[in-house]
Amino acid sequence: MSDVILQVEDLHTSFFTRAGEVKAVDGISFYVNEGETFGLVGESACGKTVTGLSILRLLPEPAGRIVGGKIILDGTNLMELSKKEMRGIRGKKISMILQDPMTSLNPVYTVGDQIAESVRLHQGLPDDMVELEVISALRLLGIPAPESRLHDYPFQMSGGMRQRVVGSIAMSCRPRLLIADEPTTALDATIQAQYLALFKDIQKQTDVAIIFITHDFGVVANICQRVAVMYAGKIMETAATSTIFKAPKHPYTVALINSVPRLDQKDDRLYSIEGQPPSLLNLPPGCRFAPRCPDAQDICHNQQPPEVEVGDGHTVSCWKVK
Amino acid sequence: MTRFIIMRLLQSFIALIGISILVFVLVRASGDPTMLFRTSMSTEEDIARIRANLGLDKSMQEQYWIFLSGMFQGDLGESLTKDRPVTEMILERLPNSLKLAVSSFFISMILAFLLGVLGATRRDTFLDNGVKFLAILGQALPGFWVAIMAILVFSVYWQVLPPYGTGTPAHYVLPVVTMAFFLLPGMMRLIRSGMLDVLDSEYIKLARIKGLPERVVIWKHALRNALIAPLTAAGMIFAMLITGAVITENVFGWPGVGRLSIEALFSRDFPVIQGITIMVAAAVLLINLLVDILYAYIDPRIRYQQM
Amino acid sequence: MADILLEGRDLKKYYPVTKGILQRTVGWVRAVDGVSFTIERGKTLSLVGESGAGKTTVAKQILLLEQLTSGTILFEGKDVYKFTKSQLKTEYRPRVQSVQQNPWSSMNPRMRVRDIVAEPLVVNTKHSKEQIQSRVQELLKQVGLAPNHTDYYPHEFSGGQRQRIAVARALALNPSLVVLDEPVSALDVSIRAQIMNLLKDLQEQYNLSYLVIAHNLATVRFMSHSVAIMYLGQIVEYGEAEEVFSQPLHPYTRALMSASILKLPEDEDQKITPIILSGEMPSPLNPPPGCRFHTRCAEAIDICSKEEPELRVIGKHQVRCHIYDDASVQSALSSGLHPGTEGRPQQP
Amino acid sequence: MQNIAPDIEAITGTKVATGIRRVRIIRQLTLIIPSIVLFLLVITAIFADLSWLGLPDVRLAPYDPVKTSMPERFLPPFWAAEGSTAHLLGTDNLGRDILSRVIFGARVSLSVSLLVILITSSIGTVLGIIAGYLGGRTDNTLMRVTDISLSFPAILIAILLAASIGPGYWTVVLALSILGWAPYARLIRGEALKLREEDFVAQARIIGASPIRTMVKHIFPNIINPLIIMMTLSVGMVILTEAALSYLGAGIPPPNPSWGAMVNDGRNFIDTAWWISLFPGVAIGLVVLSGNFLGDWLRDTMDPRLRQL
Repeated sequence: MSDVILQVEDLHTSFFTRAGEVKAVDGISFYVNEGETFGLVGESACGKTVTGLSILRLLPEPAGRIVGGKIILDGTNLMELSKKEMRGIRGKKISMILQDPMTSLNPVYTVGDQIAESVRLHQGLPDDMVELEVISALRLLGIPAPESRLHDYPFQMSGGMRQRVVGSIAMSCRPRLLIADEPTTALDATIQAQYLALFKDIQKQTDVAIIFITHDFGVVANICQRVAVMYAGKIMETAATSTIFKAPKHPYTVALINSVPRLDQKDDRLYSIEGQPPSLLNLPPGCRFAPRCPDAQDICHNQQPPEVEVGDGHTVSCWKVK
Repeated sequence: MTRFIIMRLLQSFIALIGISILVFVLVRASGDPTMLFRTSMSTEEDIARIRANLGLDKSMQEQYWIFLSGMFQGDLGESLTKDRPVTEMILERLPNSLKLAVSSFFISMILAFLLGVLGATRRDTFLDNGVKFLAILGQALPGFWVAIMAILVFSVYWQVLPPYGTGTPAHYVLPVVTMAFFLLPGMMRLIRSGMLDVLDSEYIKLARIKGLPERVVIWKHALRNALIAPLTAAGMIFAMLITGAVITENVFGWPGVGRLSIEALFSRDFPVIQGITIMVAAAVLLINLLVDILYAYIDPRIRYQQM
Repeated sequence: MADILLEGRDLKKYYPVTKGILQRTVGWVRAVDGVSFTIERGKTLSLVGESGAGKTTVAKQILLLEQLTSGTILFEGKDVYKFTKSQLKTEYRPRVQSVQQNPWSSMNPRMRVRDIVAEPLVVNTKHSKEQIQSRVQELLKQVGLAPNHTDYYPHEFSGGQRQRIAVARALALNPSLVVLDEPVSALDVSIRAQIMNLLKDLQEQYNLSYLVIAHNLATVRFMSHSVAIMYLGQIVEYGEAEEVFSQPLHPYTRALMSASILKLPEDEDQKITPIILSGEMPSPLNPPPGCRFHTRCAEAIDICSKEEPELRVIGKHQVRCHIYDDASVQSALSSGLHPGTEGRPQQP
Repeated sequence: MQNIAPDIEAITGTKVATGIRRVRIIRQLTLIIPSIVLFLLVITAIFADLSWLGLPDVRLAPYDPVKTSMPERFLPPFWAAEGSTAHLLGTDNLGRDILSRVIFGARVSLSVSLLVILITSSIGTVLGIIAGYLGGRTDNTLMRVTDISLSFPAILIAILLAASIGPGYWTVVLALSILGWAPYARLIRGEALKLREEDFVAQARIIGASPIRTMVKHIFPNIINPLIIMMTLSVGMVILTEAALSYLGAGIPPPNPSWGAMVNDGRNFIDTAWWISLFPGVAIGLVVLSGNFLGDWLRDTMDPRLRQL
């Protein structure tokens, strides 16, 4: 077991709005090993994006706040750091890639300037060295002719190329942990395949740990070693990727995997989960999935199931699983 | 870039023609144009002179042609009461107006930037609400009334500042402050809303993700993008500037073009008003052109598309 | 011959690229460059491809939202461009409806569901208010919504429910063809399945023809009878869905399948290595000479960069690729991609 | 999905801004007080006197605003030394009761602003929708004209008109309307442009709805919010401009009571009779302030996106 880089313990993040407290993340725990890609998968508004932003403590002030739990990076609890110390971590120890390449880059500055900014900030190199560092970051992400491309403006590049620039910014200071929040959702299938392959070998070269946030099971299968399935602010199941696909225990995981149409076989009807996800304003008392779960008993409806370890690193929160 | 400028110049030229037609028609709208140019004491012989001056005996097109060609040679006609060319009168007063307008513009622009950006970055704090209240108040109280009250307080009670005229720097204080008070709210709102939109964007979040201190995120990343919104309103700011000038100059007896227009109104000196209107129209077109060029400079996307 | 509802013959749509203030045309984006296909009654044809392939542009031509640059659209054998205005209004537009991608923007937020679903009837028929409302109630029931939903506004529904309302609106005039532009790609996984099942049931019940625009191959396989793979404005492979997916011939189809298939790394059987395309999607303003895919194709041979390949019939496929030019056609057929066969985890 | 605020707002249906109690109370106040003030304005304007009912002497105002009485000149407000409760706010240089003139002034301000807003908003909305929806040449030319009108000071047009057709009520209305439609056209055009990209507008074309029906049934209902907000905000703007014109002598001519002209009456006596100018100014400020607060409140509740108004 390589050593653990990030340990999240019982994280609670809420949004205080006029309609009341939205418990976006309601007590989740997981860990990420060095050099490993850990998947956070779930449908929209399940709390996966909020988890990513909570780790970087970048929640929209003043409505969003972390109300509980610990986030331990290499032994230090990020919650105890001051704003200034936390800024030292952002971009240096932990960095993040956002979903939409079209809006992630500042339209009025050249690509080179935006990468150099991180390098100058965190590595304090003299100017001539900074340029070298920027070119090596662009080359790491496989951008052709970096010497000329760094003078381009973002709008002169395609979506795929821009997402590589965002990747270069993230990797420019060789972070320990990279949070990728649906980086390929806005890209076409073949460009996505390129991007995922690129990140697999960047991980081999730099041993960076990656938290990969996505709703696409194809991406999970392709790049993640371990996965946590989230639903309405809680983690339903965490396991190795092959276990999740081959032997899932939680009814929600099973239902999700079965409702994904498969390219390698012809189904005439897809399994579909009835009903709608719960509103985060008034969450059901018991298990969040109970109202839509085919095997729900009354205990499921009024008491939250504990997280049970059912195998090596395989945990499930469901009353059915002993 | 040059083709873009030539094209815009052409459009401005056409617009100027349009405005000159509007003014030309307005003069003749009230039936007997000499009525406008006659004062109560003018004799029959004066009226004949006015008719000749306006060339009313010639055909409509010819009159318009004389009017137009005169306009482009800078000859905006003769003043009735002062017997001097209108252009000369305007140019004589222009420096005073400019001194007042430019100084109050810069003061309010600087203040607007500071308060607008601070207001946007520290939302709903005491400062932000204070700034917002000042903006709303500023836009609500009538400029001329504020000016008079200022005279009441600073000149009548405390006798600290002179209420009228120009000359010593002390004369500048009240007019410039009133003008700034008039311009500040509008500009501040524009900059604040421009900033708020930019601050919601993804690249600002990415800037924070990089670990940049908030000051760099605001003043380097956000501000330049937020500059674009107020720029498009430069035209409106110019209109506010002139409105402010007309009012402030009248309240404080400041001998600028604004005061001239009101004096001309009372002395029924129509050519002067006509001249001022055309000059302002030309300035408006120039401002619009400059804004477009500056716009292209700040936002590279536009610069690349135009070529 | 199968009962063909709609046929596209050599459809072309070029968009002018203008420069500067004078709007001079400096070039053409050949978004759709010679596309032909047929849609059979009661069957689904899918147009698949990545952004820039021109699939949405084809849909716009069928829906007459834009004018074709050249080519003909035959509806039940009649050339649509020869229809008079009133013929269009009575014989074409009511029978060709569409469901769009984004459930949040495909409905007027200021209108109640009652008026949204009724609008096609209000515009095209002279039915009385009561007749229309009873039809609306019936339509809502068919798409699985409760009749009392009629008084609500769109923002009071989830994404999945809104897409059901859009389907009800599309069925209002009993259309023969429904153009589905990425019908489920904006929805969550579990909701997607509900809508796809609904669309299939409605197709069987009303013998509807579908033209589906999608980029997710797995969704396409579930929905379609025949499929056309598009790249940069041209069809590169066209045929029965089962044929194309079990034996993809065109290198781009294989790359697309390899990128979309849900495969665990350890299950990768050694025979087929995953195909990762290099380079980027070329700009449609000046597509590469010869075969448009040659710049990114691993199997490109010399002729590919010189001559544009013909769309050639092989078995039940049509494929536009030079490697099938000569006699080696048979051998090529057998080396197609055979995806893994492992099944799904058992239902609990 | 990336920006969480819309996500959260979609779930809870409320803005993610602070939910703190203090801010909520202030928000309520910015609705209640302005509404009361504007309501009072309408009442005083309508019932200033009942001449429109044929009863000129039945009036809310204590005195006839135009009747002069020299002996009662320069009376200060009642709380001052020589002030008397007969004239609560004192009298001006011609002995006219200031309170009555302020009440009648309300009638002028309200009627001018309503009239101008009706004219300018309808022209602006129609042109805005046509330009935004049809686009192309019509859009370019219209936007060029709008940009120029936006940057041309209305005050100059008023002076020009006052000189050519003489100052007066209708001159002011005309002067404010000639350019007043431009801000509406620009706002509505922006909104129509956005709506044109929405799928439901394409959907309307697919089912064969005519452009006119699409503009009326789909574009117009969706621009009502921004339109109402702008109209509320421009109440203050029009009153301010009318007052300025009347002050300069290019607006409502004496003797009929306009707040702007009243401030001008008191200008020369500012040192001795400050109350002549003070009270009309306060009236203008109060009414315009209420209009702006109401507009801001409407914008925050109806359409937060429109901050830049």
